[in-house]
Amino acid sequence: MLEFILMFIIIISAILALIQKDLLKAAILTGFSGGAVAVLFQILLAPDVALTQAVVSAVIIPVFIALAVKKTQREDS
Amino acid sequence: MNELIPLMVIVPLMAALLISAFSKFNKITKIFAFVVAICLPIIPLASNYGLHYFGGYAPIMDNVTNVMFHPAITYSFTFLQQIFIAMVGLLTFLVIFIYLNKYKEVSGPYLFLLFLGTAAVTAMLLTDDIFHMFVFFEILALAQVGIVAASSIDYSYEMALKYMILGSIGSPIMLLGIGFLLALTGSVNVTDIAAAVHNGLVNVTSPVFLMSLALIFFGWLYASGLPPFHTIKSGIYSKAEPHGAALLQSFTVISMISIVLIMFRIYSSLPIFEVLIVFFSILAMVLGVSLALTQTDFRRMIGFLAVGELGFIGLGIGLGTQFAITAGLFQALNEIMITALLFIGFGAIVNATNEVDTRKLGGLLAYHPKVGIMLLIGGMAMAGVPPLSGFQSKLMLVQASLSCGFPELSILAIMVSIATFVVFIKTFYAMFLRPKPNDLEVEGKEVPRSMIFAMGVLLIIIILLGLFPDAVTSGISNFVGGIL
Amino acid sequence: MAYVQLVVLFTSAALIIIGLYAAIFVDNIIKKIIGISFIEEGANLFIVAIGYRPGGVVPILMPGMDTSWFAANAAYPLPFGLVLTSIVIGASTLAVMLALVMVLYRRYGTLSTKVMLADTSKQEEYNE
Amino acid sequence: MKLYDQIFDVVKQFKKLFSPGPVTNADVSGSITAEIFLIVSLVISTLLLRHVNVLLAGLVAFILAIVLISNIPLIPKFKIEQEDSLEKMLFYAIVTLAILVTFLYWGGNLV
Repeated sequence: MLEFILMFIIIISAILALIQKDLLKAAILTGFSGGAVAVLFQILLAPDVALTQAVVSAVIIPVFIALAVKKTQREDS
Repeated sequence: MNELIPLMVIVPLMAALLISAFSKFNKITKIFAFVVAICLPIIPLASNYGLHYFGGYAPIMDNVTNVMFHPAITYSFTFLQQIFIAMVGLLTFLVIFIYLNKYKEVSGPYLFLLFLGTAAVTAMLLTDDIFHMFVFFEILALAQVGIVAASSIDYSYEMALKYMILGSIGSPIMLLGIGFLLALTGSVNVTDIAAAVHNGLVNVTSPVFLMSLALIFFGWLYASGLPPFHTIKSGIYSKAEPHGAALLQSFTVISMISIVLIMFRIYSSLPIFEVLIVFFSILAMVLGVSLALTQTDFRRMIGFLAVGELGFIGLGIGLGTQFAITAGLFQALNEIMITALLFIGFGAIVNATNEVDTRKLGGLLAYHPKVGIMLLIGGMAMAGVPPLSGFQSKLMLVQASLSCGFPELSILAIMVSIATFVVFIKTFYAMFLRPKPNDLEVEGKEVPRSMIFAMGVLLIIIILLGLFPDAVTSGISNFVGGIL
Repeated sequence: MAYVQLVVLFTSAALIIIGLYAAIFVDNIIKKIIGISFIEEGANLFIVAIGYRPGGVVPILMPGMDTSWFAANAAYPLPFGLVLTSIVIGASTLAVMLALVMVLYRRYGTLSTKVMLADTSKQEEYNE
Repeated sequence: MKLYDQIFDVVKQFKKLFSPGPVTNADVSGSITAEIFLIVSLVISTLLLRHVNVLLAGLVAFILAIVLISNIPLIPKFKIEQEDSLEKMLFYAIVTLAILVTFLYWGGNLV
């Protein structure tokens, strides 16, 4: 059951990130999707990969994107 | 000594890290980079042929099925690897020599990128492990982007970003293909996968196997710059510094042949594999040369010519016989040198005139006769004029396609050679022979000695290989006989 | 094939298709890069799903485990090792792309791909 | 006379290809060479289809030759499609990927 919920979280947050007008929200939604993938890795018996993915994809990548957005512009015109 | 095999990758990698860490000591960095660059072509020539297992895990024999398994990342070093690694090492040495002579203050990150790229292509050639190859393929892409972005030419950042975005589509797709292979065979070692395919453990007609071919093939198209990636490849050549472009095209050629040899060992039982390679090679030749004919920026023109020449390599490998593959690999070796010569030579002209548009140039033969003559010979070698090395490999390719029963391909190859010749002579006329335009200033600007030295070295190798092709082709032919 | 694997494979396919869609149809460069990172994520997910074994255990040999039982029940660890490398490479690629975008934004003042990464010959008119 | 007029128009259209900047005769003759090279090489490469079916190869070559010759100048159209804007390159890359996957998955065993 958990994997179905995770699947919906991943796909819907990925789609929402791409249709968002505010780029900062898009960055946060990317983190959501990455974090859900990390949990999915844990279900797939790969705890080491899940740890790396949780750090990289749920924290580092959104922070990078948020920094880039801060240095450029926030609205998607 | 077999211990030298891993050193071929480790030496440039360590040099790259050390140089970027200690780049504030200008003098020491210069000397160190020079010494390492000299070592690069010498190590492969001094090393013995053989295999190297990382971590010392020797292959395990399964007594039930009589199949060997390779638990370690394996490096295999034969004549083919030796000659190509020595050639890239020589080219890296020449490029670093030019770079060190050109700038008083060396930039650590730039040298880091050059050495990193060399280490990556060396590992790609040596490795027998498909995922290891993928990792270095990604590192190579990063190094290429860095070399392009570090140049001072206008719009180089844009081109680097375009290359990177296309690359970040191409490489996950290739990773997916590797994943399909892993799912089918449970191994990432190419020898194991090839054994599983040839022993019938894998159903070669299953859609999953075909799908993995499609995905890895797409990654190969990106790596080698065949269509639809020919525009971006020629673009990054034209936006890099000339010596950087000379190295970039050698990276492209070597990643192309290393990936295609791995694909050939796995998929050679599928007839569609050869059809695909020949199809994309023809497309590359036709599009590359016909677009090169219409360019006015001469760096872009050589970029398109380099892509067109890649089609010849693909043609040789796609034909699939021993003679044809030998011809294709020999053509790859020639192309590395000839295109490097052309990039360095035209880069010298850019240095001396600050102009890249052929319409605004002219009459340079009186000012730079040495560069002009060397460029003329290099262009003739590229077009396949006897007795230069390009002629030998193209003749072999034409013979191979005739003996395989494809006379159309022979006609096409000859036509592409003639069109290459036309492109080159047109540009040579416009730049060197036609009267000098009044507003062009060429007085008082010298071509750097190091560039002329590098061109001379490459020219000597081109002429020697043209006169004695057997020195290389017999060894390559033995190697090809081993993988068929 | 366990249904967990099927769900994961569907997810990875969806991520890859979303990424390819974003690469063609989304104009904003940062969103395009986000979309491309989804392709990478989908490929990783696919490879991890290969190593999964239904009803298996985590492939870490704890003290006190029986070795032969462990070999029969543990998941296949090779794909996990590969994905670790691939995640890190993907993150570094993304960082370099975003850095290039930041530099280019200063020159063009917009994030639109049509302007920022147009044909080289047309770029002069957009350049501020 | 009609074909001659058409070729004359081709030369005029090549002038636009090189704008801005002066147009030299070497450039225009290079473009005409490219034009002829493109047509001839594409027609010759379709002859490779004779390994599938001789009749098909003749038919495709004939139709392709007529289409290409009646559509000259091809090179300006070609160049617009091969420019290095990211959108065009991405579009062609993904279309190639789609065709490769579709073709190999369903038709990989037919060759």
